[in-house]
Amino acid sequence: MTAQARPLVEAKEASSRKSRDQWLLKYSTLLALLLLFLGFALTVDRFLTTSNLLNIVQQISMLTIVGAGLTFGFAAREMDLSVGYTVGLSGILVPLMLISGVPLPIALLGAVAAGFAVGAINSLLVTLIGIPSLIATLATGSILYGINFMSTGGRAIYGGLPDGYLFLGQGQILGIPVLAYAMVLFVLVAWFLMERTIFGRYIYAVGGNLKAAELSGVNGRFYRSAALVVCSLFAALAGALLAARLGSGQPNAGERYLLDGLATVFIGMTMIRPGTATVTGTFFGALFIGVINNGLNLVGMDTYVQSIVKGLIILVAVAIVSRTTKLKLL
Amino acid sequence: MTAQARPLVEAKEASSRKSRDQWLLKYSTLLALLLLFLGFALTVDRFLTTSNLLNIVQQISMLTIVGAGLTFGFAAREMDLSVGYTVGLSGILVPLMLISGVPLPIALLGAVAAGFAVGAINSLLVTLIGIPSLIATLATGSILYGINFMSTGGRAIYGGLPDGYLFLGQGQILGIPVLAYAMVLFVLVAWFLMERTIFGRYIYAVGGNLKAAELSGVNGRFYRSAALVVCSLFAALAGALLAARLGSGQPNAGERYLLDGLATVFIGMTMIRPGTATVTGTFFGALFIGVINNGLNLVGMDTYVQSIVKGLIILVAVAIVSRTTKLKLL
Amino acid sequence: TNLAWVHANAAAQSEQRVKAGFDAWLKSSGKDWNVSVLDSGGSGERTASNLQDAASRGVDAIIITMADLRASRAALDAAIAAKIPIVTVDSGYVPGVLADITTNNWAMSADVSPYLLNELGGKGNIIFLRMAEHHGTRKRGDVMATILKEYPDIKVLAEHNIKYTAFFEDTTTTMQDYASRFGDRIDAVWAPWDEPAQASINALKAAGLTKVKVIGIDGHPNAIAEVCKPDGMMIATVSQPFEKMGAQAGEWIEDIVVKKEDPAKVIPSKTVYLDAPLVTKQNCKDFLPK
Amino acid sequence: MTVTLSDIVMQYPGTRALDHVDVDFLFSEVHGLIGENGAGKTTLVSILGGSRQPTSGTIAIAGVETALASAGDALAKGIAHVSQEGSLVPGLSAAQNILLGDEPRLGLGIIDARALKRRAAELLARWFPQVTIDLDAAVDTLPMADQKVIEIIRALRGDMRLLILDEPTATLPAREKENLWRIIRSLPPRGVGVVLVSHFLSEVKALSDRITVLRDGRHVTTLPAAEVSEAQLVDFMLQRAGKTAASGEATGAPRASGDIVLEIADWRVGGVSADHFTIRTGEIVGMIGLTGAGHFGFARSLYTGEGFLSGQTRFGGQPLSRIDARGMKARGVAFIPDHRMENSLIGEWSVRENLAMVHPQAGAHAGVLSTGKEEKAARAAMALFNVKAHSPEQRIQDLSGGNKQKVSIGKWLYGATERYRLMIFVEPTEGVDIGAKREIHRHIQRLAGEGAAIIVASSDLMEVADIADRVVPFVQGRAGPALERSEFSEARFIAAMAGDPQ
Ligand SMILES: Nc1ncnc2c1ncn2[C@@H]1O[C@H](COP(=O)(O)OP(=O)(O)OP(=O)(O)O)[C@@H](O)[C@H]1O
Ligand SMILES: Nc1ncnc2c1ncn2[C@@H]1O[C@H](COP(=O)(O)OP(=O)(O)OP(=O)(O)O)[C@@H](O)[C@H]1O
Ligand SMILES: [Mg+2]
Ligand SMILES: [Mg+2]
Repeated sequence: MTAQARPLVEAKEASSRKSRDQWLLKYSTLLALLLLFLGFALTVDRFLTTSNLLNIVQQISMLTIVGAGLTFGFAAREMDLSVGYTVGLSGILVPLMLISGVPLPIALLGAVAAGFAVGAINSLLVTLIGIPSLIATLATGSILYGINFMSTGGRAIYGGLPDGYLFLGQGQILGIPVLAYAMVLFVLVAWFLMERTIFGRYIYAVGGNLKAAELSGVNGRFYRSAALVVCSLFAALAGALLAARLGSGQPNAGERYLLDGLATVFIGMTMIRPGTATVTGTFFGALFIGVINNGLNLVGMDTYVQSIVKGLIILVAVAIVSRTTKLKLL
Repeated sequence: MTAQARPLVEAKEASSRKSRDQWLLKYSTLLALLLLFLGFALTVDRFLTTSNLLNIVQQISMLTIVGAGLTFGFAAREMDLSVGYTVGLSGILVPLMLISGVPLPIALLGAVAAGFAVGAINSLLVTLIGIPSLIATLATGSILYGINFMSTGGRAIYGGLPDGYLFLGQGQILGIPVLAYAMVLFVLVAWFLMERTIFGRYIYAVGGNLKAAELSGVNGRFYRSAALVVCSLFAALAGALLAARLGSGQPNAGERYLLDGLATVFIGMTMIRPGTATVTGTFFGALFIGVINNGLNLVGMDTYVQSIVKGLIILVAVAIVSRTTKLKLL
Repeated sequence: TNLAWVHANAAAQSEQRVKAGFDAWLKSSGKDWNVSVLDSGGSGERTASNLQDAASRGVDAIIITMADLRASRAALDAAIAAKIPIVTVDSGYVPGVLADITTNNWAMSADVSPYLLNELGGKGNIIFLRMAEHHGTRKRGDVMATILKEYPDIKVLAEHNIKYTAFFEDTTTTMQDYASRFGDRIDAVWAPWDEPAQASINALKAAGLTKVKVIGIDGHPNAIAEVCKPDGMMIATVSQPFEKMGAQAGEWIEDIVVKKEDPAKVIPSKTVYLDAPLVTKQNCKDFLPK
Repeated sequence: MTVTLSDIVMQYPGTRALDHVDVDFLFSEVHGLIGENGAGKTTLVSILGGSRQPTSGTIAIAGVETALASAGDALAKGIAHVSQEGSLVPGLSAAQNILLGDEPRLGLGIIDARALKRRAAELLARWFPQVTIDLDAAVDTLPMADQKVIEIIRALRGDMRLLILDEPTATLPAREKENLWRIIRSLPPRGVGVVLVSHFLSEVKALSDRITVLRDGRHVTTLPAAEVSEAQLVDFMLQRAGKTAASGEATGAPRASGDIVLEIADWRVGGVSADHFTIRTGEIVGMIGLTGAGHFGFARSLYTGEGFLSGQTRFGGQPLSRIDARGMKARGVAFIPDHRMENSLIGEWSVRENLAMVHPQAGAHAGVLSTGKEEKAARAAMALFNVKAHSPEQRIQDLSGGNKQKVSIGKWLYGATERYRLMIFVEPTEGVDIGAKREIHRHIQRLAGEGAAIIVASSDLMEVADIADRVVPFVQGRAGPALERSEFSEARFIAAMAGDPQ
């Protein structure tokens, strides 16, 4: 009896220790974010003021929306390299429409339509013709780049934008930026779709094992397409908000959103369900980047040094979870 | 007897048709390149002049070298998102060394050392700490960006570069640009390593199925590291050549090499062995992009329209192979 | 005194020269101001974030260089709301800032463009490089386009909009292709600033086209040196007093922030144009570093 | 010589896979290793093969304590491992896979491509003389059985002293199986030991010198094969856990067969043709054949339509113009494929999520997924098939092979509210222990009894003989005349698969 009792107890202990470790691991990147936040709060004057925290939220809102869209793509194992130019497209289209007198709701519908169109073309190329999404969206990105610059002659569009539109990007409701509401709305919708509906479950399924999903009766083509459409749609709406924030449509304003958007998704993939793109993860990924940028700016650190420090912080933050879990992103 | 003979004959026929189709398919992107080339040759004045063809070669040489390096990474299923900044790093380092009086061979060794160092750090992070290469190289990219701009204060380095160095980037031997020799050398070395040696075979093996490779006694960690080191090394040498070509070290000159380098690899993955990154494929991928850019410039097409046309050409070129083969790049 | 310096794109030589002029002024006047440099890397949105963060931090003054602020004026609101004095350099005046110190881009182009066309004797073939993304280069190009209408015998062989992010390589590659395409039919190259002018010269030289006349604008030291070379292909540039802009920004901030003088008395106008003389082979010696 | 594993403990999160196990393997014996699904067999041989590190315990070779730090390390020490889940490098050819890690060289690290092909061909001819495989073909395009053969040859190529085979015969057809048995018998006399993991107890008993039984991660016994009967082995596997094997052979008791569910005529699909085939409600039809005979492809195409060239199809009396997975699922067809990790399961997903893949509605409230509801349904499905997992949240890739198979079947029954009209099983008991195998057979028979038409394509002839009412043999891409239950015998099956009309 005793001989048997010992291992049983051990197993119990080990497993509770293990489950704590598991927990730590799942949230280690999140923990790093928390520590970073506390660090800034304690050492940097003015970091923990309401106005600065609202700044952070405002600064990350478009990035979060683009990242949330990309999360759908990643979940379905499709990469959208054209999101940056889709941000640019609607960031030009909406101001152009508004300036030429189109009412705001219609102009925003225009952004939705543009996003939908780009997503539809991408998914047609990917799921019907079978071009891998990496190549297809690289090419549509090149096409969109041309369209964005051609339609503006390369210059920024400014002036004559209605107040209602600028309010979206710059205004506040009850002391909180409108952009913050927009971000929360998008994140909640994306989270609900991905985590609580069959739609999201099947997007994860086609990404996890397309063949298995299709043999289980899932319409692979539909869900891969849907993921690409969501990518473009979110990017287009982020673009409309970005132009409102800048008070100006800039053909190249979206370009940074590709790499930064990917970064948020990657960082997000180290938390919550390590190795999987999740909306919550992406949100915290964006917050992570936003807090670093803002905190280091407040410290008054030189931009170039910031870039170095940012790289180092990311490495340290993901090192723990990487040491202990086999993360496969590719 | 007859009942059995029929299917057998059919199978034979089908298989010879199959093998012709296979062939067509394997080379359909290449065929598109050929058609494009012929199209330009027939319609565009001066396209088919020696000087222009040499221009093309010179223009794609750095891209090809970066792409060849990335091919090793892809083959091992590791992505190096820092190559652009590695190009920038040595493109600054070598001119800085030369201006401060370091002899050319030593300065070039400096580029090798820089490439090696970046590669070693990347592979340490990836194979020892276990950070997925997408995140690790995104972070080292951010660090290198900071270093590049900090070490130059963000400004370009001009003047005072020795003729020997400029000769590498701008000179000719026997009427052929030195850069062309450099490119051919790199491509041959890369091709030989990948297709004819154990080193290359194992890099493909760890990328194809890491577990299977390790079960066969292949040192997975070593070959994944090696692939990342080759990525950085090639990028660093391309950067040294780029600065020689531009006659100037520019901290942001390398940035386009990430996306363009990936594009060459992706396009290359549609030929030779569809779905697999090969050095030959990457070379033709770079040629493809080079011919489009050059041809459209000679036609005198507006830059923005060029970007659109380029996207369309890529889509058409890879459509055939994509229709018929399941290409998985991700 | 805490100062935030916001670059639109610190990779540009002109912004570096403004900063250098400012630094030299700081040093010569013995100030130990605490200056934090924020680069927006060419992104309007980063400019906005940088300004927000600077305002959050509560700096005493902000200097902004070469951002197209009229195209993203919203960016300034946070800083203006926090009543932080702002001096901008070559960013276009927007209400709320103390002043924009700049040179007149239309005027510079109006100086150098006819000079080039006249040097060609009013006829010949040119390559016209433009760059619409930056307001200064855009204005220069627009003026050139207008002037060209008055020169019917000048033919524009090709017009190219330079890709901003990799402008040096893009110009090099494009000029190589033009050298193939037009060969010695090219008589001149109009470049919107000095660096593409230099890249064009490199490519043309490599193609053996050494008789082409090239102009740039900015008057960076390398460009001046190129103009001064007897066989240099660059025949003119315009010398922008970037260093002076930096020093001027420093002086005004000293007066207004440190000495608390009335801005209206210190600063003469909302947009302050500094002189930018034309540099040609005749007068270039005067501009060489002593 | 011996490899001795002493006091081995392997602790996974939530599971103790090995609990103080002591066992030794001789280089001069065939050592059978048996146990229920999840007993720890794969874990134990993975430690022996160097690809897993134990939580604690020691390993000694010839009495000298040593560490097996990696598969490569073990290989260098003469231990070669053919793992349970296939492990070849896709994209490389069969020949390149055979000699991966041991390529003939021209010097300077350059591969001698010709010698490589020659050596691969020699190895194939030496070990599997009856089998022909295109060694230049990319390995992932070969039939599963050929892939297994490639893996075995790869392990046999070098100078090894201990060969680990983890369920090598689970999917091997008769001819390859016999070949492998011959190889296994030939090794010990030449000083090469074999560790054989298998659920075919007759095979283990016939081949082994000694047999070790594991249960719930503990060592039960090791004893000479000659001294035990199969029944005793079963008792060892289940003993004291209070479990009993499902008693008796599954009976092919005739069920009432009803209306025709599926009828096809003049089918040509992929490389397979079938003149006529029907199946009725309540009927179980077996499909057998040699490698490449087309029985699996045919069974699969009835659900997916893959490779369909021509033919007429009627389902439930209605003509079908198009066959695809979604349409067939909507008509009440279930398809349980072989190669579970490739075709059926998502490794990173939990058991619960995998189970909910076919009928996610069952775990939803008004269209909103509910984890609680899913978990309840998942626990029910897990209990039905006796899936061994520490919780419904355990990831599929951390399950033992046989338990994966149970989930692969279970996901079609999770949340199924209406009975299926047709169920197609391919290798339904691949890697499943005998207790579970009987369970699965009973489920299949129950489902047939409830009115489903059932197709079972299998390389396990005994399985087909046990449960089928009728067997269709496939020969070189053609469906042959069916054998009725009264004609069933192993000899008849083998003759039919060889195309012998007897
Ligand atoms: N990576 C892992 N993480 C957690 N648990 C694991 C892992 N691998 C195996 N297990 C658990 O360890 C136990 C033993 O698994 P193992 O694969 O050794 O069984 P097996 O005897 O080979 O079974 P089978 O006959 O089904 O192949 C199982 O309960 C399994 O769930
Ligand atoms: N859907 C399909 N499309 C094209 N060809 C097919 C298809 N299914 C089967 N074939 C061909 O039919 C032949 C028999 O294939 P099948 O997979 O059924 O054989 P098998 O004996 O079951 O092989 P395995 O043991 O690998 O499962 C092969 O030549 C295969 O290429
Ligand atoms: Mg097992
Ligand atoms: Mg078979």
